[in-house]
Amino acid sequence: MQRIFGLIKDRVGALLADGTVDRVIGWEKGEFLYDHTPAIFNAEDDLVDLVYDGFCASNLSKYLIDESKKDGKILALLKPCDTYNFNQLIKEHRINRDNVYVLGIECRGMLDIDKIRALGIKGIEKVEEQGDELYIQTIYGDKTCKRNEVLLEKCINCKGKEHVAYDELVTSGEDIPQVESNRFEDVEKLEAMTSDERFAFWRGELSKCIRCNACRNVCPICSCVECVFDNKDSVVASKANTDEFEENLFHIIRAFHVAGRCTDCGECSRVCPQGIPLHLLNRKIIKDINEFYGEYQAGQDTNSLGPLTDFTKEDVEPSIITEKGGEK
Amino acid sequence: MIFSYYPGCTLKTKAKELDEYARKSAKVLGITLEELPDWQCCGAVYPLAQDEIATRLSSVRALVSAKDVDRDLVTLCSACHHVIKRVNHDMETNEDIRTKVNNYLELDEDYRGETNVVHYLELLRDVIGFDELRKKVINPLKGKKIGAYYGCLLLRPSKTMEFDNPENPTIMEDFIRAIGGDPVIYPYRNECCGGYIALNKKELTQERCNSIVASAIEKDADMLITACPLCMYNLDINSTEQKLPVYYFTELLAEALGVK
Amino acid sequence: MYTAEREMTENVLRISNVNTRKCMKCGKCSGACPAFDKMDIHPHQFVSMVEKGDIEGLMNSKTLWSCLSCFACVERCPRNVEPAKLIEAVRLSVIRKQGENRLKADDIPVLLDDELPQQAIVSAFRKFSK
Amino acid sequence: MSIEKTEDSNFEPLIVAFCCNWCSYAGADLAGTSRLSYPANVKIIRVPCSCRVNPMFILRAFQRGADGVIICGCHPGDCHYSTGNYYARRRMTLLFSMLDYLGIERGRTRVEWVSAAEGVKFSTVMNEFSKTIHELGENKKLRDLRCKEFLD
Amino acid sequence: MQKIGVFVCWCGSNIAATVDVKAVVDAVSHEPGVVYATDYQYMCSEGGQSQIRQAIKDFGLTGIVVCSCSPRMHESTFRKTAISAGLNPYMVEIANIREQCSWIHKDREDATEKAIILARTAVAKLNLNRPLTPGESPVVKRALVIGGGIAGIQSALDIAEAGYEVDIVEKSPTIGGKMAQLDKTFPTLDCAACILTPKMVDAASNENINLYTYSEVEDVSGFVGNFTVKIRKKARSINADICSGCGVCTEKCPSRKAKDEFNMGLSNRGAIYIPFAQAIPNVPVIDREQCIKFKTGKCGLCEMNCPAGAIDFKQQDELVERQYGAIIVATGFKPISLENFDEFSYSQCPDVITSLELERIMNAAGPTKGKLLRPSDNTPPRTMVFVQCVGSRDTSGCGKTYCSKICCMYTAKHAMLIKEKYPDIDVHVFYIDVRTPGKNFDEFYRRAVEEYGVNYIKGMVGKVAERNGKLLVQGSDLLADDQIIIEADMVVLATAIEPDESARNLATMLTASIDTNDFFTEAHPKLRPVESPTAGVYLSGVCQGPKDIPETVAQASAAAAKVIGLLAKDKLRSNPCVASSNEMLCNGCSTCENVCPYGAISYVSKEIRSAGKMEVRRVAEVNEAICQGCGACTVVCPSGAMDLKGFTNKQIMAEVDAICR
Repeated sequence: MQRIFGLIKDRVGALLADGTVDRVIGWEKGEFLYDHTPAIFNAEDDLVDLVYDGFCASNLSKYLIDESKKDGKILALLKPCDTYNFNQLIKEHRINRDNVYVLGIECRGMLDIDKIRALGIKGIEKVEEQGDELYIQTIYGDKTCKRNEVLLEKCINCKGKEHVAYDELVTSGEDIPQVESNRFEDVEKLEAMTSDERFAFWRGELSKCIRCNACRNVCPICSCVECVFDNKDSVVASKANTDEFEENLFHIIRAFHVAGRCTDCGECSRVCPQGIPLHLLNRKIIKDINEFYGEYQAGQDTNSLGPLTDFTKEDVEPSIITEKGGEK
Repeated sequence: MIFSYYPGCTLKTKAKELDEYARKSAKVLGITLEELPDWQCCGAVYPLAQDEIATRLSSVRALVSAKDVDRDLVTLCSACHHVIKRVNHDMETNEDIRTKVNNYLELDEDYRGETNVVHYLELLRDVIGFDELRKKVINPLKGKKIGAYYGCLLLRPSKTMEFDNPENPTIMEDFIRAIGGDPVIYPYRNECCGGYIALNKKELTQERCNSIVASAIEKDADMLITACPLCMYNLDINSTEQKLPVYYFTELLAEALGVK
Repeated sequence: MYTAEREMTENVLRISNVNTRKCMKCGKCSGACPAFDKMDIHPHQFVSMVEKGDIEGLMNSKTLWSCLSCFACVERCPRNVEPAKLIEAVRLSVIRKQGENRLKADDIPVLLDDELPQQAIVSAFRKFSK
Repeated sequence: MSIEKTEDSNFEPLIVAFCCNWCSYAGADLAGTSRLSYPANVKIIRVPCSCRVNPMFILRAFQRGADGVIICGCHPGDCHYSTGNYYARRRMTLLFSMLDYLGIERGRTRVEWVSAAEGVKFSTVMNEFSKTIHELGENKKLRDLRCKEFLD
Repeated sequence: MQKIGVFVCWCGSNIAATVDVKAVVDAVSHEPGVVYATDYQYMCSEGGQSQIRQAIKDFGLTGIVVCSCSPRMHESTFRKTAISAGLNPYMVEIANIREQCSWIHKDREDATEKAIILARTAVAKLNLNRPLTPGESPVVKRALVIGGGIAGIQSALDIAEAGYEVDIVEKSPTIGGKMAQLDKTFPTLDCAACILTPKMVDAASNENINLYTYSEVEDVSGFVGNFTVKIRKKARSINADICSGCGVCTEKCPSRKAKDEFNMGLSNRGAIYIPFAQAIPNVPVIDREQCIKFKTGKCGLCEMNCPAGAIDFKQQDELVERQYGAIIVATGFKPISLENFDEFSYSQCPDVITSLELERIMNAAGPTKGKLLRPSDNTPPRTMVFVQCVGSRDTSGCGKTYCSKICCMYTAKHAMLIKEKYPDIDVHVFYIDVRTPGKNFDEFYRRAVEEYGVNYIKGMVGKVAERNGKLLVQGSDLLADDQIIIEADMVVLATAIEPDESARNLATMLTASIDTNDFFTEAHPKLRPVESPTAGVYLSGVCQGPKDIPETVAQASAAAAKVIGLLAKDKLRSNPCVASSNEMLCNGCSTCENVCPYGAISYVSKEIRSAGKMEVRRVAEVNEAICQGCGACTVVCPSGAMDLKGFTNKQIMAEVDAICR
């Protein structure tokens, strides 16, 4: 990851210097080595805090909604999966394209600190990356592991290394191995269960929700001017769990609000403090859309009609669900 | 193209030529008719009563053995085609009959009417195609004016038999043209010859056959063809006034293909 | 009150699975029947007599033994009434009784001739005896 | 620990039916004028078009105690607003699939296209649906997905 | 808090028989917001309505709930009552406790409990109603009539008579429709052409009526008062303005193989032809499939011989787009195909014909110049057999389940006309029931039997078989309990009729509802028989159901009266239950714009004060004149900014809560 970071840093510096952009949004070192936070750097001088390594998973396109409204041009460092959200927000007129200069940066897949710890590696001080190897300096001595063993869920199911929106690309030229994965594997596992088992699974998961709204706040698509859950005179009550209707079904209603628009970027599950696999809800809708209405990847372009705002005369009837054969 | 074949009892005895010519012609047309290993008599008449199970079993056994080798079941005699196809329809649509038959037969897998029942003529029309058949004809029956005699069991009831337009069929006329003959269309070709009534009311059969033959002759047919041994017998023996030679359609087919 | 007549009618309707009320009395079945002249009770009357429950009259009629089962009435009936099934149901009500078989084994030899296909004998037996 | 289905026969299912004003509501009226009966536990809410039915209404109905929800609309192609029922058809397919995915019994939700001339069909559908819901028993699962009452 | 009055109607015994009306009144009076509740035998009567008006005044009601029959019946009545009492008409909600409660539940306790829930639901919704004022939309003062038969012509004449402009679109080269093919008409036996052609000429000469013949409607958009219709004027290959209708070209045309549709295929016509002598417009048309010039590029005889030089092979279809305030559907009918009825040997014997073919044979301008001859050998028939109900009253799937209504009368007419002109012909008619209801109709049929000796046989034909040039008609004679065989020279089949094949696709274009037999469905058989449920679309003639010419003309004038009533208005009150967007919540994401079937949503950037500062935002705006209130946009809008007045999210949620309480 070192080489690409250098290339990026130079490019950012150059673009800032020659005035094409007047500020850049990237990541700055966080409190620990694994929680780099999105940050805006205004001038070339304070790029020292800019960082790009295996822990820059957060999706910067959401910030561009507000940033692109300000005057002046902002440089955005977007990984391939972030560019799908960028396109979707362009389609929904939420980002002012002219005020954003997109720098498509190469990504080898981001790391999951919990998985590293799960390998028994504790007291981490420093993480060095050499190709597919991770050299981790801990207070108990040096450890190594393979990058692919500790990838984030969303990177295991990476949607491919091409950027679907960019003004300029920065790549290191090295070929990046693609992890073999079946994106809908977990969804299929759930579908194979009986309905009581599925109910027990979701009951277990959703009852862990503490309504911190992290999933909604991180989701680039779930960025209404005023969210229906915050709006006191909407049909669903306010943010706190005042009435059990909204508390129970918050996740299902949210899944439906983003249905056909969610690019499956996996951020909701990544940030959930309770570790609820929320992406399995959205991914189920995506799987159904692909199955019933043909392959559709939200954010692939900026003009196609989303599946829920489109139809064909020969669409399948809803009874296909109710008659799906005996109690699977 | 391999098909399971259900000859039926009469084609082993009195109607041997119907079967023999069918097999010879099939070989030339590249069709393999694989006779079912152990078939039984279909009962010759379809049991109209809904509560009769025993009289349906032999047909279901034939259908199941075709299903086991995953092949369509070809029939030749009109009566066998009628009975087996209607029993198959029951097994597909009538839950009560299906359950009782499956309970009785205790098959390892319930039979639900999966096998396709195909008459030999439908084989010529839909599988081989009459144009293809015309190409294989080596001595066409030039100048022969042939009246097609359908009888009742192949065409009716059309909602189940789905053989052809019950009142204005064309399959046999197309067949005749394909083998080089001139089809003669006469109005009584889809009227009943009397069938089994020959045994207890002979004069009724004679009356039926006479009007059929008279109508064919009036349209100046030289001969009639049929697919049913009982129609053959009645038209031959029980037409007491005018007379017309009656052949099995497979005989003419074999002649046209030069394998007679 | 539930008489024997009522029970026989129920039986005929159950065996035939025919709904006689669908008949609009147009008479097309009788118009199309090739064995009309040999019948004392004609197909359209057959349907209305079953509807009225007069099964006794039907069981003694010659119609049972003249019907060719050629399905002309079934095919051409505009209301899906299927008269042939009613005739067979009443015939079965007769021959299913003890000793009521219309065609016995020893009637056959005199009827034989060397051309007669056994299809004729099997279908006659299936129709006229149980 | 699976939820055993109580088969108490005096259980009266509560069914909410969303009917589109132009076709199925008129079909329901025709069932009425033809005096065709169906269970009284079916309550109809009139909406301008089947595309007006928001998943939130359906989830709210289940959560408030409905045992079955049925959405009726015009036959595809006959919609008074020409495309409304096409959108409803897609949305409901995905919603039913999601509910099934969450472990809710498949038979609890249904879409039925009923035209203004199909009074008989309307009453048959309602009778059938009410029988299915009666067999499925009371809807406990969606009443409280967070299952406060189950955890104790 | 609302002050709501609830009025529970007995509807005579229709509701009161199975719903305990008093219990409903009592239960609903405790609902929040209800200050007055009462019941009355006939709420929709003058007495009932005055009770409502009085209650509004006495209690200062802000809204009323009427528990009565379906809103589709009397919603407008009770809204008018509210207006007359000074209450906003959209503060009225109806609980349907008749069609959807008392009429379908036998058990009194169940019905009452359900009525209470339905009443409670209506009150819950009304609590959240807000007064709405209907918008106004302009009315284009022009009507469109689709179909140029007697129905279309009569409607157009009546509308033109009232001074409004009318366009008739007819897909065949001439107006006149099926009636033009008839010889005589019942019950007066006057000649069809004598009563039709004057109306055709009036239609052609009336300056308010524009004829679009050989044209088809291709697309309809918009709504009542403002329809936009695309009409395709198919290329005639003749310049109609300079053609004098001399007909020289039709004589010179060498291609004679085409079957003459007007004569039901009983004779041939040239590739260039005028359908019949009195055709309006009297301009020929070139059938491009038959014309040798179009097929091989050679010939062009018509062009050479045309004195006016009107032939124009290069002519292309023309697409015309026009606005209309109202549309009348008058697409008419056609006989069904008889391929499923070959027991009558229709497709095997030329002497077995349909009644419409007989009309052409007996018509003086027909293929046999009015002489009754057998199509097979042109010899006069000695014996004729008519067969009724061919394809009608058929539930076997081959034909139509309904009775086509007009066959008994026209068969009696044919029988009488034949016996009148050729007394020695034996005429037999096989019938199931002779249906000749109404004024002078049965007398007309009895004249055929008693005065002209037509032999009516109660029975049905089983088979028609041709032998030695004769037709053996085998049928049953139920009264004689006999099977008879008649040796006939001609057999005439009274064939069932079905709507024109353009009906189904036209219904989709108009979003008008249509039943399984492809007849247009009327809004209400008794209350609104000539209107489609789709506002602005009216039904005239057989497109709505089988009927004879007298009824068709009556319905045509009725439809015209409705259209005149609509066009007389300058402004139409448009439905106020339309979508509205809350700009504070709108993300400007265009999702609603993508689903709106009418394109009623557009986007503007607006200065909006949010969180203390002004910012320019892209927000949705609904054009209330175009929006029809379907609500598709409200559901795709994640933030709930888009809502539907009259059916808001909160109202529907309140109804759900009221039902599930």
